[in-house]
Amino acid sequence: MSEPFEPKITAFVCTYCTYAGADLAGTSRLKYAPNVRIIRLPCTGRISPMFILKALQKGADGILISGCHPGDCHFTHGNYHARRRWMVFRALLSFTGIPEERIKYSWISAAEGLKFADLINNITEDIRKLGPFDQYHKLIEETQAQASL
Amino acid sequence: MTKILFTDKLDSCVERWRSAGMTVIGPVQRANSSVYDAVKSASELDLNLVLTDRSIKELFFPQSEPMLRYAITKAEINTDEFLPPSGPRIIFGARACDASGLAIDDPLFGWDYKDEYWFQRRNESVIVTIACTKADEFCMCTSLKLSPDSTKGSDILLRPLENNKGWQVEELTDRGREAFKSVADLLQEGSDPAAATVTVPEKFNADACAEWLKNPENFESRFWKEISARCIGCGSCTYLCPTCHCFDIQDEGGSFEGIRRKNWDSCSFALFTMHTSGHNPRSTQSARWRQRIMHKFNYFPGKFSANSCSGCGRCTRECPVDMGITETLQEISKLSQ
Amino acid sequence: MSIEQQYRTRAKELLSAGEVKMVIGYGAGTTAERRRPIFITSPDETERLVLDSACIANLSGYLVTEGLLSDEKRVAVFLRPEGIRALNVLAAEAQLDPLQVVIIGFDLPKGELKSLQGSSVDDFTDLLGALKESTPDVDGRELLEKIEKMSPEERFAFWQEEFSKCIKCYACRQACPMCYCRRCIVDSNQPQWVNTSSHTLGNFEWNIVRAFHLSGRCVECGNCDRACPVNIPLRLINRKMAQEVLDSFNHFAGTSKTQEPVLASFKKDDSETFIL
Amino acid sequence: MTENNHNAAQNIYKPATMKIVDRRDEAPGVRTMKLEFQDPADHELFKETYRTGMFGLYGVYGEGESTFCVASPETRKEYIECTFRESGRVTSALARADIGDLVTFRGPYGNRFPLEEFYGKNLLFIAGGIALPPTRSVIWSCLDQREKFGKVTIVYGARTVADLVYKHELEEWMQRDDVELVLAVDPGGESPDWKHRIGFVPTVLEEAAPSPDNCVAVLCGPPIMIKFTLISLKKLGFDESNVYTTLENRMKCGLGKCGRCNVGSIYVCKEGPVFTAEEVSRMPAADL
Repeated sequence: MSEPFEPKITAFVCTYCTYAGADLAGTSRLKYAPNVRIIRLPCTGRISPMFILKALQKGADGILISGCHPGDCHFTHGNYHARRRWMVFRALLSFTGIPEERIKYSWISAAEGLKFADLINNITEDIRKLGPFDQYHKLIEETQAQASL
Repeated sequence: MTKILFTDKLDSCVERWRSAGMTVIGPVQRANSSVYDAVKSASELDLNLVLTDRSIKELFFPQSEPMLRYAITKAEINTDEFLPPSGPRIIFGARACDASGLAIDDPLFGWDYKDEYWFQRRNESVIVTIACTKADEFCMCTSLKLSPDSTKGSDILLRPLENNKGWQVEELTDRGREAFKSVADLLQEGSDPAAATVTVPEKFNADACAEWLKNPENFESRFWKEISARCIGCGSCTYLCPTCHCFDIQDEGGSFEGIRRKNWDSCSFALFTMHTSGHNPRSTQSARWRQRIMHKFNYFPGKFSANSCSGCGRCTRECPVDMGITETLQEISKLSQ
Repeated sequence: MSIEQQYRTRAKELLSAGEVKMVIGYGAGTTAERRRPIFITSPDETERLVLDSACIANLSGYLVTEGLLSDEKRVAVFLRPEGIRALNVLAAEAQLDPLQVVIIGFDLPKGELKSLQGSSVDDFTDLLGALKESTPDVDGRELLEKIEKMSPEERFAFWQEEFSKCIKCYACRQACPMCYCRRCIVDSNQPQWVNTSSHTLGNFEWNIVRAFHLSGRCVECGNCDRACPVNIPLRLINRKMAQEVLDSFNHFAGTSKTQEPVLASFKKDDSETFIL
Repeated sequence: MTENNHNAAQNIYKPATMKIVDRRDEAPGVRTMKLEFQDPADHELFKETYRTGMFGLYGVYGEGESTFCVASPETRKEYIECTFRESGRVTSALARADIGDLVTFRGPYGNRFPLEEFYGKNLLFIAGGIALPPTRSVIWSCLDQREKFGKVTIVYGARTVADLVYKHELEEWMQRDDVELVLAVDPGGESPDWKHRIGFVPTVLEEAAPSPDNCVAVLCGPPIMIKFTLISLKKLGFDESNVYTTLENRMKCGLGKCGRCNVGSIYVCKEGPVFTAEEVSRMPAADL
């Protein structure tokens, strides 16, 4: 029997809201799925599309991007800029065949520890249902293999 | 009487070669672009093309070749070497310019240090060239002292029959003879006349150009700026060229494990020669175009006694701004008069 | 007098009067069907200029050639509406001063040569505004619609096959007037975000990065698509993204020289239906 | 190696593994590392082939390879010393590596200084800044067989006192009475206790005025220094064919294949890096 599929999820979060929310989930002893690797950044405005591509390149099955609610950005409007960027990037990924369901976006404030825990659980389940991102993994495998001719 | 391979027997040949463990490769269409690629049957081959969009070199020198896999611990570095896929292969339907291109690059890859990625593939490939009965306005093999039926670099030369029903078979090398021995019973003796090869007009005088290029005074001629003013610095001419061989070595992966690869690189790129200090010996596009021409028609022949150009014309055919070797050498021919 | 002859005369006048130091236009190419960019600096050479339905390349990219406009002299350039849009984007992104550019405008509706009145970017504001409202005429619309209807897996497979052909010659980037970055992200190696190798994964990443960087900036001149030596239908991605930006933010790249770049601006009420 | 024996064929792109056994900070951003071969076969090959002047590609897996000289002399082949300035991706990674860490070396490649031709002659070494390492390789190769050469003069200058590399060896050369060492820093680069000369290398050289008679000069430095020092050497009466220098260009293979290091028709990786000033003067200046 092969091992059951455990999704690998990379989360890019802003330090002021979502990361603090994750902290709160932790200090509140809320249990959530261990499938997410969190990468903390100063602001959602700092989350470059490159990060998403890099996570996929390293074999992620799903990606979460999360930051402060609109109006709450520590840098006033970093998240507004980010929102536009995601809107466009999401459409581009979808058009090139990277399923929208694999890349999730959320606003989680420092007070929303519970929302964070729930979200992680839900996302993990969603990605688990989708299964491993085989199509992309196949491309990664190709890069590990001998030249074809 | 000559040996003839009739078109309707080609599929059986492909089958025979494949069942003998050979990879059969030939010109095919892939998503609106033509390349040399492996085929399972003769029906996949597109033998009516003047020339494939991409050259034959990638069968010997792929655009990205994994060379080493590394895994690092504090105590040791473990490396696995990738070798090129082994096993005999037959490339059916090459063009004379492409096959010559391979022979042109052999001395480069074997100069002192022997590049096994190239030579293993070279030693295991039989190249079956079909003489050209058509050409387009970009073809220029005759200007390079080659021709639509040059045998340079080929193991077998096929000459299309006048009636288009097959090819006369000329066995050129032992490797070619060996490969065709296995299909000997599928060939027939016949006297069908071969169609005339296409006439490719001579477009420039390569010798005169070489003389002009060798003159140190011309290195800083205004000509280089003028001829390359519209060059946008992409690498399509070099990447499609059957003889351009420049490459880069890149590590992909992380600090602990990954793969070292040999990737195509191009002298047209600004970063190609850029030093870490920021100094760039070839900092302008005109200097880079001059390098490309000088390399092909002055430096390379000086070292390996052959122009690094087989006249396929792909550089001009695919150039986004309608440049290419032909125009440059035509202009040099004029200057050298 | 033919449009071609009129424009030759105009180019000659501009050069003779010293109004411009150079005219960037089209000349005869290697074959009867081809045109090539030419750079005319002397009034005597203007007879070399060609203008007909084969003059489709967007020449605006040459305007950002290093040093060309640094002496504050003016340059005239043959541009179609797409080229004028590109000029606006370059101006909006502070890559050049549009007042240094004299536009010799023309269009090719249905392959028919037509002259455009005006010489400065502002003279074309109405024309570009109207263009925003019109339905673009896209080569390959059927294929685009077909791709949109595919499942994500099919779409992935489609682009995977296309991108597997890519040889990373960067002709798309070099031909693009919007790709003026001094150091492209693929050429940056500390850190190395995108694989430089030309395996399918590396090609996929490269094409996505480029398409994203062009979103909201691309004027759909088609230079990249025509430059691609292996015929990847890049225009389809650009069309898709242009439509997306238009639908989501009512943004049409290059309508004015002061237009705000769409991804460097925002509205507080931008749509966010996809955010959990 | 026979044509058809693939198993025995060497992968020419595979580097040797080296252990960092010592390192030393020379100047801000400049470091010297002492590397030891891990595989005796690699070491044997190095011992057989290495001659002063040759270079290598030093690498860190995951980052790549970078080309610079072997700074240790051909008279000491138990290890390789290299000195580099931390500037790009690879050199930054090398600078992060600690004693005991493993790095790679591919080489030695290129040509060499023709030491036999220097026998019995006076030697003049001129170096600027970070270019002392290639010169130092020749200097020690000669000092280790001192009796074969005539008078040895070393002129070394750097921008500031801090930028002088191999300070402990400069001290040693200073003490030796069979070596004349002229040290200089650029005006403004001196420290309060600086006892040596102040001035640019060409000026200092002209003041030192070494005789060109029966003398060979080895000149390494940044292009601008080389340009003006050559003028000074000419003034002093040196013939260009008696002045040796090294060229550096970006390289990827070091084997004459990757196509980027050429100056005109000369492949620096195979026909260089050591050239006489006369050979350099025949190269197209615009390609340097």
